[in-house]
Amino acid sequence: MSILQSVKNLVRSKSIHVAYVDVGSCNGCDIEVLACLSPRYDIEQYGIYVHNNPREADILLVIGAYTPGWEEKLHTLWEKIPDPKVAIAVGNCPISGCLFNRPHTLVDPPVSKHIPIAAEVPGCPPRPTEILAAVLSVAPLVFKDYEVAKR
Amino acid sequence: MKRTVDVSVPIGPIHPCFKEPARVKCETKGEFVISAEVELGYMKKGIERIMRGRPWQEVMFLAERVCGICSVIHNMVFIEALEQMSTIAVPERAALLRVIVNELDRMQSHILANFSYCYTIEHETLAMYLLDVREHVMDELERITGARVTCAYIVPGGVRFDLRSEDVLHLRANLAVIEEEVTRYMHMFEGGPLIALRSREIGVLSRGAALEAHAVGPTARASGMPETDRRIHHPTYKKLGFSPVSRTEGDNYARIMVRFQEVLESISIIRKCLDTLPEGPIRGGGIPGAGEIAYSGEAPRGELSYFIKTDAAGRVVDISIQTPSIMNIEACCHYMLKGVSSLADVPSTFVSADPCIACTER
Amino acid sequence: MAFPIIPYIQEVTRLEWLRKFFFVKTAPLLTPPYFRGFPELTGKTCTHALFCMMACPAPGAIDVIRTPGGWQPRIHMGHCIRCGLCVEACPNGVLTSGRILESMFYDNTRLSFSFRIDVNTDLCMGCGNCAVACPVNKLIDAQMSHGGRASTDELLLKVSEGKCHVLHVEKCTGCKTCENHCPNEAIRVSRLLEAVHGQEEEV
Amino acid sequence: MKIEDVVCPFCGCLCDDLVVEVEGTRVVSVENGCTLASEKFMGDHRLKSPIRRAGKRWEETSYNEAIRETAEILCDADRPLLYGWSGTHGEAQSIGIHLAELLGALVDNTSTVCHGPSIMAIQEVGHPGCTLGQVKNRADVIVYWGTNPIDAHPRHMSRYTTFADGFFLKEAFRDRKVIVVDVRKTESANIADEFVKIQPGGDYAVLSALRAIVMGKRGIIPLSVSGVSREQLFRVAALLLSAKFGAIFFGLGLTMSPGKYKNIRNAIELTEELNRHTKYTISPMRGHWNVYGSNEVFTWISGYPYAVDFARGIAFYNPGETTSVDVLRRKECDACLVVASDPGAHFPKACAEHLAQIPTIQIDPHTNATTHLSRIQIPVAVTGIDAEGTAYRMDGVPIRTRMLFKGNYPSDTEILERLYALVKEAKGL
Repeated sequence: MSILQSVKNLVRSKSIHVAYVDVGSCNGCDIEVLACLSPRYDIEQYGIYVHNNPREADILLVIGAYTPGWEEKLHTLWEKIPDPKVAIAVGNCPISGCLFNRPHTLVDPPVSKHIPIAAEVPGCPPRPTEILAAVLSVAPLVFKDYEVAKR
Repeated sequence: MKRTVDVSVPIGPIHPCFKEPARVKCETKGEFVISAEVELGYMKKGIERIMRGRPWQEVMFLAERVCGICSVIHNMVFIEALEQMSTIAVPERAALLRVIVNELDRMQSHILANFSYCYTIEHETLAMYLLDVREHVMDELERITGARVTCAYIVPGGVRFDLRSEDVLHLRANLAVIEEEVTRYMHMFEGGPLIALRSREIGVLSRGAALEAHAVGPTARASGMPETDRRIHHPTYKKLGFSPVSRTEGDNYARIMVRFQEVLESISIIRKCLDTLPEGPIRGGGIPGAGEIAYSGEAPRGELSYFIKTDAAGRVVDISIQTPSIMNIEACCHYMLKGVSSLADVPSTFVSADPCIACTER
Repeated sequence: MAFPIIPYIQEVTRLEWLRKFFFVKTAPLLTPPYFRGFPELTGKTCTHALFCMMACPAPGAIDVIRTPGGWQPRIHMGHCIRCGLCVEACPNGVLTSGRILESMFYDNTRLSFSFRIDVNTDLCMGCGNCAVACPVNKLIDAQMSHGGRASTDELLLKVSEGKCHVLHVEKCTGCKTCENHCPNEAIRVSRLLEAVHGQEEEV
Repeated sequence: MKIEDVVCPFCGCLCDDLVVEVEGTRVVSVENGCTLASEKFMGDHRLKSPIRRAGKRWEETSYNEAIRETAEILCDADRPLLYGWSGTHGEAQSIGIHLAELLGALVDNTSTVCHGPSIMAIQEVGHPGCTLGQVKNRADVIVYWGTNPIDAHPRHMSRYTTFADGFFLKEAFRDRKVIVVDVRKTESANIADEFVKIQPGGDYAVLSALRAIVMGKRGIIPLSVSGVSREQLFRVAALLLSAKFGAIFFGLGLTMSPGKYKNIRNAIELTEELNRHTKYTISPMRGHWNVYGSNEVFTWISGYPYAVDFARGIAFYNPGETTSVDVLRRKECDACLVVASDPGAHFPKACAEHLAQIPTIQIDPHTNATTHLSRIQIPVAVTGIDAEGTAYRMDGVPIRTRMLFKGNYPSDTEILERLYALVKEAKGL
């Protein structure tokens, strides 16, 4: 491993763009993701910028239990994110469907059926600190040795 | 009549300003919006379908998850409907505690709505200030109920946790901080000339239009309809005595200001509750039985109605929920967005009506 | 309005703002003690009363399993919604979450339960999935869990005449295992939960 | 009188733990049995005595008369067909084979319209099977392919697979994973961990895709295979490979859909492929309670499991030529003896029409669709209720069924023995 590569790893892990997509949640997790932006939690102090634009994102926060309306669309969205990329499932809904996963429901959880999920944050909803911790733990892995892996 | 449409601009479903997926399709002529249409269907989970045949204590949690932002009012309306149906009495203390939690929830919802608006008009400083003060409200909510968002606080015949005396001190101290901060931010919003440029006389909803569109909640009250506040019919609120706020401008600015004023009003309601909080039990017991009822309450976004039918074992046989956002979205796209002079104002006008897509689609 | 910059200068020169700007540190992101987290074990002995499974509103969030050290509730992350009802429901205080146990003690509150099991005989195929999976049946008759051979009438659920029959409803703990594993949705457990202010001693 | 450990003579599960209460010659209650078992025991619509067609109506006749007439019809026929055998016990089946040899008849059992293709596939590539006891004690991944056990074998899941605690699985239904593959969402799919919905006729492609994934050729899988997405196939394959011991059960959804025995062959080859990584077994879900037994009895006497033709004096087996549906469709046979089955309800229309034209004799306790096609029906005792005999469970385990009470009906064995004696006499042997 060259020194240049490890410097790149370090620097890139301090600059992460996050997009979030709500595929049918109750909004509870959305507002907890928003709360991460607040000065109390201040996700930007870690170099993580929440910009809801998939085309410049590195990490996709998936919220919600995958409703039929997102059939095809979520996959398209995932394709639009440039490599390297990871998705984090925030809340119970993308992990198991939470309360909505019952007979006669319309949702089709888990989201890992549809796009690859790198990390999961359980909780209904998770605390902002938990979301923060998940993003921070995944952040160094997104770009790690990108050039090597690409080769 | 031939309409000249330059371009049809879709906004969403993934948009930096929208918290939730919705698609606003605007037909424009130049920058001028001729007509707008909202396309939904990204969040449909079929909650009412799941609720049928389930016992009330599972439906209670599902009801909370109709909307995560205003979860307490969903909980409250569902449980109070059951109580009305089975004539379950609520202890005085529990009734006041419910009001406290409900008002805290309303405060955080309104502050969040105003944050979204400020964020949309790119006044990020004020937005972050508001998000910071919202954390104080969330702290209080968490201190009382133990959870930040879906609190599961209200159960038939009472509430789940008592308010301790040391918590009352915390609450009063924090309310003072919140009041001071919110007042300051309200004045900033009121006096900011650049904010006024982006807000005043944009997305005007006249009283007549609000009546036609059946607008509810702050959206209607900003158009001069104070009587839309369902809280004036609620027995506990009646006892506490409060007056609904209203403004007459009907533009984006008025809607945000109404929310600021309602936050302050909520603070005074909570103070009244704390002053008159009697000692006593917080749970009266009682099991919901068979019955059928329509019941409504005032959610942060407007009137929320539940129609419930249960069987003798307390299972929900039939349920339908009417949430406020659907009326406000209607008012927004058919009255407010029509005539918006710049495409840049479309997201901010949409956000100013505080549409909750999760509520609307369920 | 004439000097739109003035409110901003006022804001920036506020004493508290300056103090915050220069001296404030990022608050440590601690989880407050009153937060209802995932239920944790207190170390008290679980008696397999299964009230936690009864109270749980989320599908598949909690089950009680036999471990070498006795019965033990197991919380499934990703299913648990942290409502804390299992903590309140447990008669032995096996689980804890946030301040719930504490406030139950201070507020003198508790939950009381009753159950009703209904079998829709039009839908029931008599497959016996419910009777075999039922943890109460397993305790009463170990043979039952190995293929559904009922050798006693003391069981809670039993298949006879080709339909599932509820023999001893009083033994039900309301854990919903039967309801969750019925392919035809023929069996329904209704749990009548009552939140009461407990004067009487806990049984 | 309460009788314990009664064997249920309905489906291939042969549950042997029923408790039946008998009063005189009536069953009054059935415990532990499913709806199907209960109806089988409690059902009370038996024919009172043998009947024969007289013009446009039925007339009652005696057993002697009916058997004599049957023997005459069979002896007169050039190419008689002896069909059925799945609902009766092994002893009667054995006499049936000998009768066929004596008559130079074609003898076939119901697997010709259900698991015949499975047997052909097994003859080609072998059968990596095991007993249901092994499945119960070891299997941690269960696959139901093209079968709906909740409707057809209600106690299969609770007695042998998903819910029954085994020796190595203490918390069975929590530790076991269930995969259901079907063309529609069945009741069984409601309790499956993974439900794979395939387009009708897509079994072969899906099986091939799974084989490719298990072999490590993930790259060649297209986005969707017969309506199953690539991601789901990967997930199912991972689930299959995660097993310590897996069991695949397949039903008529696999045998009787386009592809026929090639489907089963592919499924068995998938099992073989999986066996390179872990332990897997595959078993058919047999329908009639003793259809497995009829295959066994036919095989040990004639050498072939079904569709055995004795027309040339020796046993001849060629599915497609000697199977009853083909013979009937070609209007070859001129007399038919139906024992303990209901071809009238399950055969193609052309075959049923031909059955109605030729003299058909039915030996069955109840009237059914075949009654309307036949000349004579001889009611018999129901094996497992008022007659005893040996039957084979769907995994090939022989189980002796019991006689619960002494009824007024002769058993299949008695009727067939008398018939055999008469035929022997007529043939002058």
